[in-house]
Amino acid sequence: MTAYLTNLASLGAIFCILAATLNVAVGYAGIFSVAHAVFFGLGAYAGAQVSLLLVPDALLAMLAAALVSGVLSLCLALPALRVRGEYFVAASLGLQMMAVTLFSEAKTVTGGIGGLTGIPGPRLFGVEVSTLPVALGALAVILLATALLMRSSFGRTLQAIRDAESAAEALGKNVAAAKALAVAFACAGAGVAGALFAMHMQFVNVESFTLDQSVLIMAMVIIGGTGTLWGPLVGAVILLSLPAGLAFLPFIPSTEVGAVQQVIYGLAMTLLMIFRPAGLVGDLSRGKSHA
Amino acid sequence: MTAPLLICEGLSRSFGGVKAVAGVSLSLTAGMVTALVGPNGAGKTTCFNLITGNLRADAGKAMLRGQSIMGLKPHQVARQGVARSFQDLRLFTHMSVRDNVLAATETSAWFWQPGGAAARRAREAATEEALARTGLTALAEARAMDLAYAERKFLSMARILAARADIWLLDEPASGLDLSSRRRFGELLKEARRQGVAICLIEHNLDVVTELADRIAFLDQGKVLAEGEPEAILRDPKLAAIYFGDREDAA
Amino acid sequence: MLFLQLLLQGLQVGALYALTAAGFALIFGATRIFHFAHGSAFTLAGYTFLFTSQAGWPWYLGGLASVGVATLFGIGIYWFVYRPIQRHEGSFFTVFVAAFGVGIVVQNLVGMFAGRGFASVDTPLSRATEVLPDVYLAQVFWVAIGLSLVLFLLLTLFLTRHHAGVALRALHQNPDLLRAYGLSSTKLSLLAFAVGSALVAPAAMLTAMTSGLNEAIGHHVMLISMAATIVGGVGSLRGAALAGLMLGVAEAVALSFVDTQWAEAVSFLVLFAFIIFRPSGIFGIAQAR
Amino acid sequence: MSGMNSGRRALLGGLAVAPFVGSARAQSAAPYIVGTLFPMSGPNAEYGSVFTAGAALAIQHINADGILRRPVRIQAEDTQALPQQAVVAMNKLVSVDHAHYVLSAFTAVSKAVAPVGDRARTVMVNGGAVGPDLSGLSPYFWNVIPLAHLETQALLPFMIQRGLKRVALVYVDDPLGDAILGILRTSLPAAGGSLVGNFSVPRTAQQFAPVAARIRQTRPDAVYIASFGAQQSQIIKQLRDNGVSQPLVSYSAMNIDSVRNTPEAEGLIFTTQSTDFEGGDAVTRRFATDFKAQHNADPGTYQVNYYNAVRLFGLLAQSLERENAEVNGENLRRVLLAQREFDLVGGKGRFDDLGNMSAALQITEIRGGRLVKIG
Repeated sequence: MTAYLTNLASLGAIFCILAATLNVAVGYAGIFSVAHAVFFGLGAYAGAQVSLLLVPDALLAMLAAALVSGVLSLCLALPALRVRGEYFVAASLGLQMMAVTLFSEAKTVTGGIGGLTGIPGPRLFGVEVSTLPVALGALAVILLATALLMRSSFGRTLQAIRDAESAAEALGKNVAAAKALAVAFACAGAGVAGALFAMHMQFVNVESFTLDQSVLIMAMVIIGGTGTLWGPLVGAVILLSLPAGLAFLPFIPSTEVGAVQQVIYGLAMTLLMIFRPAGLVGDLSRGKSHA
Repeated sequence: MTAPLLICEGLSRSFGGVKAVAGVSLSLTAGMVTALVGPNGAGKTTCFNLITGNLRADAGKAMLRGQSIMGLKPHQVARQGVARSFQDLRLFTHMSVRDNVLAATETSAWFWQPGGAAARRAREAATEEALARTGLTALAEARAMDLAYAERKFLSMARILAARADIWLLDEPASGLDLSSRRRFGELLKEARRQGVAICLIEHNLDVVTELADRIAFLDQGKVLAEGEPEAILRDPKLAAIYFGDREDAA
Repeated sequence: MLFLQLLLQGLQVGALYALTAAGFALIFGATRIFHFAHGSAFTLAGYTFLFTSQAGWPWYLGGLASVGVATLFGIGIYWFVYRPIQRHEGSFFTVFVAAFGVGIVVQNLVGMFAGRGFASVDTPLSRATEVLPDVYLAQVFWVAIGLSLVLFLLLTLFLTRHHAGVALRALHQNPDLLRAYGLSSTKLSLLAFAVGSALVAPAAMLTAMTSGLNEAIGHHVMLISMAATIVGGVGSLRGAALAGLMLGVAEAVALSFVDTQWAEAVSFLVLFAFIIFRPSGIFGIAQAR
Repeated sequence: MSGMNSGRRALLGGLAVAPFVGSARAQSAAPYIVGTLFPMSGPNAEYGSVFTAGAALAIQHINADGILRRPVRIQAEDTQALPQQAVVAMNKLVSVDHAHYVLSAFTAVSKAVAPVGDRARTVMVNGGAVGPDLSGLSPYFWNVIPLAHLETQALLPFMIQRGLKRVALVYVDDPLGDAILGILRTSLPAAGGSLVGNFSVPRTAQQFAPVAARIRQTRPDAVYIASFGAQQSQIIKQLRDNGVSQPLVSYSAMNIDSVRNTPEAEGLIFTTQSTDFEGGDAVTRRFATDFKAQHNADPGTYQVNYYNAVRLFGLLAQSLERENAEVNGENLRRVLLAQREFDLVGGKGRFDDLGNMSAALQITEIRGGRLVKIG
């Protein structure tokens, strides 16, 4: 039982990191990315390769993953600076689809669909550790950084850009730089989550980094509540425990459990947007359109 | 008379064959209020957009303290000391009043602002001062979207005050204000003028113009038709005909 | 010859893309709703056609049923999902998430009730014969091209001649014009959703006959329609249709230059390039910013 | 469509077993848990129903025969054929349900869960995936299905003999496809044929008409299809629709309803394990008869494999119960390696040191929606 719970908790922490970092882009900077799984994947591959080729050190793997994802986040920052709204969502969708093809084809780095196996578990300074404390530590650091940043001038800048980009510009804010930084921060965080994921699963393949995964992460943020510190975490925990919770409902035929679960989370997304667009934690005014 | 802070010469811009601004020349001097007056669609806001870099000019130039600001991005122009307001305000609606103003004092997009604690205290002081001057101190924690109309207008002014710019471009800052608010707004403007800010405002209310403006530039169809003392311009029957021709609510 | 073959195949697929894209563009142009559940209308229409033909209905009745289901879905989603969201000024992202949720629900319900996996309508129309040395063409090619042309002609006539069509075009640009026509914007939005969704039905039927259906097919349709709308230039129906055609051709013709596994990425590469370098699209005037 | 129907029937069958299990549980000790890691939703859900049907029948037989002191019960976990879900599910099976035996499927899923089962020393048995990299994943990871390289090897002599020397390959870009590509590249020329073209397609691809055009260009004698799931029928139909009239050949993944029911699949040749349901031994006949009675359809290879996987558990656990040893991974493995040979559906199944079962292969052709043995 404990192993099962530890495993779930580790995955939970990893997805909390993903949701929390995506929230920086979506909730604070108004950059609605549907490509978060791409950077999750980049981090996972980077972390896995560091562990496989160099040393299986968790910190090093996370650092490398954050670097790789952060730097390549430029692919996302570029359209974010050019277009907004629906166009940007479309661009990030395009990026997501292309990335999946690339992940499948760049077999020397990613192992393609076959994936990378035998990734060593996490170690800290040569000592084997469980993923959970490392993941919780990373989550805490990222949450703290997010909370501090969002309360700082940088957070104000992002929110100002989200609410009224032209006014922020007119007050001397370098919108391009701020957006690029926000995207880099969010993607680097996704990279850290990726490295943890790779070390925890000891196996990664492209199927964990598809559009469905991106949508799941996005649903976590939305259902929990954008632009709040805790909302995304609530969303992540709810969506991750949904399958386990449904498994205990006896009247659902076991062959349909997966579909029922998908229907529930689809319905939850739709109904929430109709009746409580701010999410479960967010305040109600936040769902309204940003000028 | 001191040298003008901002000089525009022959600014032009057309949209799909229509000349929105056709060769506008304008100069703004420290401690002077210039009003841009003219019927709707005369190109007043476009002029602002050309100066601030929100639009590229087809021709002409704009010099700030002798340096060209053509081709600069909006935030770069802003950092040179040009602050502007928008007709539709564009407040940071989900942020508190204080954060709206504080954001105006911070120009670095990096994770932190330069200058350390001393600079931070200075920004906070500027914020509190701007809030006090606009009468918003009591509302500092309220969210911008929850403010009343007049309070929003003053918040827009507070952002400009806090930005410490020496050129203000104000797009209909007094429109829709009741009499007492308008008076307070007038005081704000006069004080800024005393401190040597060069102000340019787009205004439809001729009472406000007469009360506050030192000079008037009359725009129609993208051109400056006349420029000079308010009394002289407003007394010109030809301009009045143009001005009132398609507007009845101006008075 | 390979090039000609690929070009023809690209045209056939592209004609279907054009139809779905035109529907998407019509809805977006008139209502400003980025209808991410557009693919669901396609799925539902396709499966309706499949079931009716399995039940032995003649094709025209099945086709009618399929158009009806798509139209009802379009009207339903506007009335029950988009309109309530728009009433409380939901941002575009709220709309996007809600639509995506609908897409997931439809996909899984179809999977539960219609079975998962591949299904197709068996017809001799899709069997290709050699028309030129080494160039194979099925009758369905002519059906696809002909049907698309006829539907576009009808759509163009409707949008330029019929007063409701004209109003539809004007809906976004000039709401004042609506009052002159005595139409409410809600009614027009419903009309846009009805017409736009009905347009996917023929494409869904032809897909059921050619490449076949599965419950997840709506996903791909939605992505392509969206890509075509943006590449074509938002607000331009012609642009969307042309871009849809172009994407179909690009996917096929790309195979004479690149390996087969890259074909799918081609559309998205085109989309991405357009967003970065020409966000207003081919025919677009309105800039995204 | 009928794949779905048989799935639903399998489900009903499973429910029918449940009361029996419940009463048995009341009488004796807690049941043995056989966990399943099958896709029950998503694009590969068809397989999940098929696999479950085989395993459920075996459990029914074991419980009815009373060969074990404790009843056996299925604990189904949905993986959607995705590795991440699979690892969560495997962890649940191992540490919450304390599964004694886990049935796995799909290459990526199997590779992902293998480390978890290895750590927990829980036996995992694959009867569906044929990726060659599944061999030797862990001492506790066994295969009751001949892996793909064996199948492809078995097909080559037949093809050469039929004069199908120029072969074009359409393959999904995964380890399975890569393995088949590798074999065709090396063994085909050695056997006297040649690989005239290879076309990899993404898993999610829907349009194969352009691929068909490329294939026609290579003027092959036959086209080998190495895909799985819903995509297979789409490939077959679109190749046929677009002027590829050459024989289509493939491997055992084609043995599902949706393929058999695709009219264009007529004449498709593929390898499967050879199972003689009419003649043969008692185990096989009983399986075939009862399966037909329950599902009103002939059993397929996968049902055989997962029946065998569960039956293997029954036999191994029986031995352990006799010697009063605990039924756990280590002991199961010990007995497997000690006995090596078991009476399974289709005849004797032999296991090698790595836990891979070898089985006789046959070549079948689809004629009128049914499999006909042709070699």
